[in-house]
Amino acid sequence: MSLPDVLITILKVLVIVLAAPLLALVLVYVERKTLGRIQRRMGPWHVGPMGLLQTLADAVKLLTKEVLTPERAEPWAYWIAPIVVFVPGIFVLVVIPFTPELVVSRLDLSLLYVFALPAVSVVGFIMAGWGSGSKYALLGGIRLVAQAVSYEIPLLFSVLGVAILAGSLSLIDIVNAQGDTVWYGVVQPVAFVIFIMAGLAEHSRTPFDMAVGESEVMGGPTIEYSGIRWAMFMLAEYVNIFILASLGTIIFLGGWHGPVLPGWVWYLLKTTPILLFVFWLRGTLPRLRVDQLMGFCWKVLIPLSLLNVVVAATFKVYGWGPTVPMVIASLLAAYWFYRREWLRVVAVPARDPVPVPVPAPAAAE
Amino acid sequence: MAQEVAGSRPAPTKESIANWARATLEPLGGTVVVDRQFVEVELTAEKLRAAAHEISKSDDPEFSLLYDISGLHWPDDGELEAVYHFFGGWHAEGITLRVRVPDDRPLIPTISEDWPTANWHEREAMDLFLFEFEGHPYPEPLLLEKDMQGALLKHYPQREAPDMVERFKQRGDVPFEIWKAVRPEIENG
Amino acid sequence: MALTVDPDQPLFMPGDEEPLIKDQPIGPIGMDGEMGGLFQSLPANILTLKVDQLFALSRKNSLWPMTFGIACCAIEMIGTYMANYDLDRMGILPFPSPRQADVILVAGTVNRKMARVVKLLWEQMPMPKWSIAMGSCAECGGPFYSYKNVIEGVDKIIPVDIYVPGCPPRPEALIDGFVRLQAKIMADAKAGVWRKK
Amino acid sequence: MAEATSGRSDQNAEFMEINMGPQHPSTHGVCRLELAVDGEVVLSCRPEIGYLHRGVEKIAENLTVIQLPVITDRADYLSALNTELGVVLAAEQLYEVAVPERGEYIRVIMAELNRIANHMMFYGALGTDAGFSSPFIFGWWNREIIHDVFEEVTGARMLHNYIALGGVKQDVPPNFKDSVKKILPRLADGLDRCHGLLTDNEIFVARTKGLNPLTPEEALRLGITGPSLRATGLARDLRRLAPYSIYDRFEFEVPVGTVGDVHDRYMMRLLEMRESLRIIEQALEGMPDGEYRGEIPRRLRYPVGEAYSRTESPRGELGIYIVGNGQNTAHRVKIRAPAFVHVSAMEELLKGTYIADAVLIFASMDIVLGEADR
Repeated sequence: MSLPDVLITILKVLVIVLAAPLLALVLVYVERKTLGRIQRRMGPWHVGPMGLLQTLADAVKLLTKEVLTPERAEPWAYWIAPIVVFVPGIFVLVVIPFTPELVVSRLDLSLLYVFALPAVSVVGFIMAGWGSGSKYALLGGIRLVAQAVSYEIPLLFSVLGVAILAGSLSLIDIVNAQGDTVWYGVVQPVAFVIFIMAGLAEHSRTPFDMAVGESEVMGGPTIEYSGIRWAMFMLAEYVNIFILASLGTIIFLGGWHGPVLPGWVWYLLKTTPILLFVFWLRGTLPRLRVDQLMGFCWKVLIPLSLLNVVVAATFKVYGWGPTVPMVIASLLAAYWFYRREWLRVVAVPARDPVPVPVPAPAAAE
Repeated sequence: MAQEVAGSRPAPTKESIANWARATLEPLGGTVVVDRQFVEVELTAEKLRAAAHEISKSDDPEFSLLYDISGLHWPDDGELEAVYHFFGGWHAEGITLRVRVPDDRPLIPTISEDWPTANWHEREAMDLFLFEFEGHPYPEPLLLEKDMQGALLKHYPQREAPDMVERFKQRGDVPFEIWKAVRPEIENG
Repeated sequence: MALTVDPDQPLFMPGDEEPLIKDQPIGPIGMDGEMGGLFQSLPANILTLKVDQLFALSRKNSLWPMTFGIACCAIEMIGTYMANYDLDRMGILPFPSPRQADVILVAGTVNRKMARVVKLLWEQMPMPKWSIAMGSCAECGGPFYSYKNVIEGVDKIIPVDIYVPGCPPRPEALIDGFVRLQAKIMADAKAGVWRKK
Repeated sequence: MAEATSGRSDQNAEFMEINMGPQHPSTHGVCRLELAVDGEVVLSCRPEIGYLHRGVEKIAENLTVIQLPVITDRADYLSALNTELGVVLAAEQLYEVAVPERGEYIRVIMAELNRIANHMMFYGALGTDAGFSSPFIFGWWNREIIHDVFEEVTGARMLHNYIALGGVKQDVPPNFKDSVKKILPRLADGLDRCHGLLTDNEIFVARTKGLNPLTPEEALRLGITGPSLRATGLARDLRRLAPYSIYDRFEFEVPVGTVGDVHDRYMMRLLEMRESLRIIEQALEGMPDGEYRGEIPRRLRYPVGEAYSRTESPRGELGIYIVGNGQNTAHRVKIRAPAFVHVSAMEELLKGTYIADAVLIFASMDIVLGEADR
């Protein structure tokens, strides 16, 4: 690598490092607005024109908060946890190809790279949970680790199918492979749904936010953080959601391919619906219990994603012929699994109601 | 127990409960009074546990709800009175037990074996009326701390209305300039 | 009958040196200076006041109260967060943990058992922090003033910035309280309250 | 239940002591649950109240019968009018005061509106504990509709001091009938929206169906009354069993559950709201004109004697016990709070559940700490 190339790459990485917080600010604003719209109220309105400066005001306020360390906390774990959680998000942004030329580094193993790094941020959450010394943080941290680790498996399997189809592990090749033929989201509908669900559970978003739900564990591992460190946890969460949405478009919806508009416009047109879907879920779905969460992953998502890999393999080898019945079979299997395994409602024997004698008019004095 | 009873038998009336009370509670030394709103039985403290057991065990006028234990303080004749209201689960009739105890030795046996809800009612009566329920499984204070108990007794001190003039003097001459600094901010928005 | 009632002696929390219940001076005077402004030690000059006003502008537009309702005023507080009187449009978002909160909104009666919890929450909040006493119970004990177990006013425990009168105060009154608090934050920044004199 | 309160039941189990402390978003006020937790399962729970004990009964002993509803409103601040109705019924029993027809009808309409407002608050709290904040806002739209009517009639949104000895304090505004007629369809529509959001929401059903089922005997043994008792299958409703005021003139069903689990308790309250709408419609037609308040004795001294009134408050059965002894202030006012008994039942109900379920069970009992601590 000659000197100017190194400088250019460093410049590009700097742009990404600065863009991540701004991106998160925009997403926080969009989420509060959509939540407001769902609940028939206005989101942030008074700060700046139409409330646009609201998240900027939040960020500056968080920057100037007092920096405190709880006395029961282990200082090292408490201090380093936000960094370990936030940084992998930026590393992954470096590799995502928004358009063929708008990408920082053309890594040929980028699919593997993209799914390896979020596992590091799980360690950060353990450090936060254990380091801040409060019982709720510990409980939230352990729940989050169990959830993130177990949902990593269906996430990877769902993407494995696409890797087989595209025949390569580089995101750019996957998008190019989708250029002329049909999008992988159509060939692998179940894989796309599993990818989104596992992605949500990976970053503990509703309806899988057992670990950070505020009605039981009051914010989970981030309970003892204040000011800029808590802001880093929030930014990491929103950067991860953006990564989930952009990976969804790249892998399943054929990144920048589209008839007439330029590449990056198509990219945005496909990412925003997924983002709005994630925010829409936050306003309409309650939270799962921990054991239902785990049962859903191990008993429903993993078998389905394995089935999906088989479908991808048959499409690769035999083309469209036998794949159509396979896709239909996988959809039926998904529905059957969904009905039988996932929604095991505890059947309690119903009893007939106990009639209470309506007192005769004479008795009602 | 309440299930098969409800459908078949008519609801007990006040007279049937009074007869039942005379039959079972009179031998325990209780005097039954009927002209009140509910049938009332005055008892001595020693017989209370047996009477409560009778009421919880009885099946014909079925009683399964202990509504509350209300304490009363009669300072002039120096007595504390505990009023127990029992009511039926599937019918509307009820029975009341009254126990009077001298207020310097307010000893009443607990009835929390037969009536689990009595556990907290007795703890509350302990807090507010300084009753002593011997045999209570967990006699810790419920509402008030140890040094503040006996709140509903008549001679419990109360805070008089504040003398506002003296309170402003007590606050001293607090500079109000800070607040003036806020005033223009609000006036011109 | 042993009536050991001496409710007026100051209430000590386990392990603290000065009694919990004593008159707290009102407003920012009570807070010992470091309110999270940058370079506290610099005196109030043209540059530092401008920086403070920028921070005050961002702080007043994103006041995060703590979800901590005690009694009937808590229901009106919840009513103010809801759709009809939406506080989210002013950037006021309730947070469960004291660490992320800027404002402690004491909504309801504080009795002696609750006083320790309120004091603990107030100390757990990072600076700069403000407090609103909502409702007449939090201001002066309200209709329960004559009962010795009730503390006559939260300003006996924590320094209070804004008093919102009413029992319970209407949501509009609470919004007016927040607006006054925002005005107070800007006024403090202009007056250089956070600067060393 | 008795042995659990004497501290930890099993010493050897390695467990973590968690305080779902007074400041916790899902304890609906200030109640502390000391949970001994083994991993996710709650081994034993010891509820701790007293954080909101404000001496309502002590202050009630300094007030005359006219001022009494002011302080008892603040005991159960979510259903103030139902508590006022209970207090005033006991006072009228003591003073032997007759209530004119119009006063009775106005009381029933206001009490039923207050029941709907309280159940909407329950709906919001249970939805938020299930995981998301939209039910709170869905419930509060309807509460605000009712608050507008309350303001027109009584002048206050929440704590009214409106139902008084002998009827109501002042007559309803002239356009009362059509203003209430106008909000009934809006409330019915709001109720359908609430049904749509949570009732057949699969995750909500999966979390609440079969959670903590109770039989009528267990519920009665724990002292549980009101919608939670009807959820277990016992159709015990004081408005039907021992009709007070003029409830025997309206025909409405008493919704009854089958299993007594959290989902049934939730459904009871939603079905009860529909019944309350029916009662209000019938009361609106039947409301005559004329006197809204009977004549009250000139000297308001408490007659010597006592009176006990039982009313069906939205939370459970509310008992008001007033003892008078000739002075102008009451000798003793005892409020039998259903919330107090339901908190004491928590010790038994929360054993062996997950922490996430413990929060839901606590919310399903609709506990208001102002009433529990008095």
